Amino acid sequence: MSHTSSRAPGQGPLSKHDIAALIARDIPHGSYVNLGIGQPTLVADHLSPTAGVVLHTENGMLNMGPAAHGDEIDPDLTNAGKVPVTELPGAAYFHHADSFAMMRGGHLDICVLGAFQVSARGDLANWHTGAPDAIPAVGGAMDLAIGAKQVFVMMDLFARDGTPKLVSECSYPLTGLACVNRVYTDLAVFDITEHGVSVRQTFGIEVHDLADRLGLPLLTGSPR
Amino acid sequence: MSHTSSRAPGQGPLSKHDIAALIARDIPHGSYVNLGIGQPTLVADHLSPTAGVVLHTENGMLNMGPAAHGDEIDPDLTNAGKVPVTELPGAAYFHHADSFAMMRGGHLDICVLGAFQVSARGDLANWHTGAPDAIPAVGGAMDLAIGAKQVFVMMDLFARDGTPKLVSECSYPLTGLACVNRVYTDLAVFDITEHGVSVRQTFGIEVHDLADRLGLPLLTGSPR
Amino acid sequence: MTARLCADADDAVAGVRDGSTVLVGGFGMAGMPVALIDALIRQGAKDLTVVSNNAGNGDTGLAALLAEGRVRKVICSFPRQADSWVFDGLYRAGKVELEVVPQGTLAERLRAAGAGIGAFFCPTGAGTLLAEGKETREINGRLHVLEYPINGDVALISAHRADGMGNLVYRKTARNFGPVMATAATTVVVQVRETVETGAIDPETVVTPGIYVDRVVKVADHA
Amino acid sequence: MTARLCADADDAVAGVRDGSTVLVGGFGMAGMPVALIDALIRQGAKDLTVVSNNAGNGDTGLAALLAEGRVRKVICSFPRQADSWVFDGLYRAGKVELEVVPQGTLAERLRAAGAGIGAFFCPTGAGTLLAEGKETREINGRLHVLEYPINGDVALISAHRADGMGNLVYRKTARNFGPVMATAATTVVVQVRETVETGAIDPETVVTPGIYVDRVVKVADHA
Repeated sequence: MSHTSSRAPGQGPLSKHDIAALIARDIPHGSYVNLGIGQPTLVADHLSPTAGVVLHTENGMLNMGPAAHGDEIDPDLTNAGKVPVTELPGAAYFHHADSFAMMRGGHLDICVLGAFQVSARGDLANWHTGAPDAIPAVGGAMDLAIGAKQVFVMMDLFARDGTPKLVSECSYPLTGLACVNRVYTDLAVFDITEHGVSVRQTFGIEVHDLADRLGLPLLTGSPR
Repeated sequence: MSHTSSRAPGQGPLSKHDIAALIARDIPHGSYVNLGIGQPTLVADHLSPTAGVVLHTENGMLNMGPAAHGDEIDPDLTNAGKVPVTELPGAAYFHHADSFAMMRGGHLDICVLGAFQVSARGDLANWHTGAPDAIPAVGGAMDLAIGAKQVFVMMDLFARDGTPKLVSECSYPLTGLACVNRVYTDLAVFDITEHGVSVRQTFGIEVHDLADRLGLPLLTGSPR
Repeated sequence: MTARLCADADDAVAGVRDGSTVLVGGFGMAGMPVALIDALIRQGAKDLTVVSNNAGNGDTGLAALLAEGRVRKVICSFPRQADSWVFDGLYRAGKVELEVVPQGTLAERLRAAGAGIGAFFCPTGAGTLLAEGKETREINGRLHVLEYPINGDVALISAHRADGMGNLVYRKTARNFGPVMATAATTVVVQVRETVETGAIDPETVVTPGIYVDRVVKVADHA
Repeated sequence: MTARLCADADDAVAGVRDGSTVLVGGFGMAGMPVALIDALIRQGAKDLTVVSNNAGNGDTGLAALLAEGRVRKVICSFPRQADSWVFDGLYRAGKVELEVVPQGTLAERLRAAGAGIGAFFCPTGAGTLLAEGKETREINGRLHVLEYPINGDVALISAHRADGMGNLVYRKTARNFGPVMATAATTVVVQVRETVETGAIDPETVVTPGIYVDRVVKVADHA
């Protein structure tokens, strides 16, 4: 598939929900998927029940349903973000070692994660700012980063201070090495390939402008 | 406890059922026990239902009941010797990796095994004669040898050709190193201690005769 | 030895020694053994190493144990949370040690302890800060970190139901760390919502066989 | 990807390639995927490595596959049995390779393959013939052997019941190697006695979640 601009340049960046919808459309029918915690969980809202996508939550469940409301709320049933959720037909429960064995063993098709930074090689930084007074807390981030057949990152392309989050080398402490396959952002979607960063789609920005702002060489054309 | 002779010298060796009964009496109430395959499974016949002993079979079950007969026979329910067995109330089934994790992790109180040879250090040889044309087959022997909190051996003290099976060094290939705690035989019961082989009981033979026939120094008095 | 049914939570946690490593189940509040932690606070053991996914929330449970200065070290995957102020304060004051372990590696190290595995090569965290100082090896072209078991002296876990043998079943995602922690400690203490006669749990559905369980106590469900 | 319900056992084993490593469940006849092995014999793949607890009994099943000269190597814990004459003959004639693995280590190496563990230090077999040539290390005063995962290209297993997602439950000790082998192969093929609607298996009792299962076929029970 060659590079496409889904929106005309100038139409502006995607919202978080637009990005989530885009990711949802790219998940093949019948995939087993983990959406981590935080922003990537928005993807669930855009998955049609007919897509046959099965959600894994690392605290021990397959076929997790939507967030629980009202009487559905059961303190024994939460997602990895500790939010009450529901159970779909065909669900299965298992303990933590089995759940992470499932992940580490490469049985999930896709994992979607947030990120502080992704490098051109696919290194991921999403657990620690490296600030000297920060209390380190990794949770399942490192397991998710190395576990799925494909790791998708969902993030804004630039930090609030304007610095790129897709970089030649991560400056934040790493979560995993060369583990990211695709990066979905407000301005473009990138594949991390063995030849470098390839642009799949842009949203309101031309590729040469993107390359300038990122300070990275960008491939276009056929991703692997 | 000091050395005792349960029968008067000359009363002769114990039968296999006598040995099995002796082992059964020495298993503390509420113990979790694996009886391996073959001769040690006779111990089950001498365990009173009120002894609260829970039998483990390494093919994935706790609280195994007696052999199945007639209509009780279920091809899905066998012991490690592939003999149809029954299920007692409070049973649990689990897969092979969990079953051997239970064993290797030291959760069983006692395992009773047969042996070709046991050394004075507690090395066990029970899986391979070392014959050049033998087809090696280990099954669960090595796992059982190193897994339980206490490993009991049940065997005749002398082979058919009259050679001792309790030896200074095993000549057969080993199953496990320094893993045997106690040896029940037709002529005596021995503890393997850090100081050497200690006689707990004899049956129809004096300790000095036993030491002569074995060609091993034997401790008497208080085992560890 | 078969499991003992305890009179109350205090009876269930009796005898925990100073300096013990205590495994505490739960992921958030799901599966958290609240009654046992409260009893441990009353029991008084100190200089503890606590192994749990988190490091306490609000001012109760693990946070209260921490606040009493009873915990020397925390081994967990995710100490920092919106309401982990007790831990945060002690950590910044240098009053508690912290070992951060990736969540799956934490679960697998507990499993290794229960399964008699001496150590294992794990790809998680290879090349990161959390692998610093650890032995690494490339296996099949992939970098791995050598990880060691975490054994507990005591495990405090919460299950849904126990029978007279100590066989346990859990409920939904409250299962989480309970089954692995039950295999990894010398003394395993379980709070349950209900106890049933031996034989009342289908043997096909037992999650933690009674062999792993030492003490069971039935407590009212605060959920 | 979610599991596919196959028309028959031949459909279920279609595409097995020459040179494949095939994991075969069962302990004795309990859990033996008889219909799938028979289909594999018809399917014709050769130069196979078979991983199973035993090496065939009598003249049917694995023994028949061996007798047809389709197996290059057997990895198992217990090849020698009263009725293993087919294997015995081929082995003595030098026509089949044999790797003997302690039964628990066999199960754990399969689990490691499924769990993404690169290798593990295991006390079983340390100091014995079966550890010769393997890396060893003393950990906490105990000798351990470094063991590597066993990955399958295909797993053939037998379960009791499957739902539409491929979730499986087993029956009694026929569970044995099925759940670990299901995690350890690229393509997992399961014969079941009955299939039920998705939702008909209690999620608390699922033993093998559908994520591990690729193909399901319902076969008549020969038992």
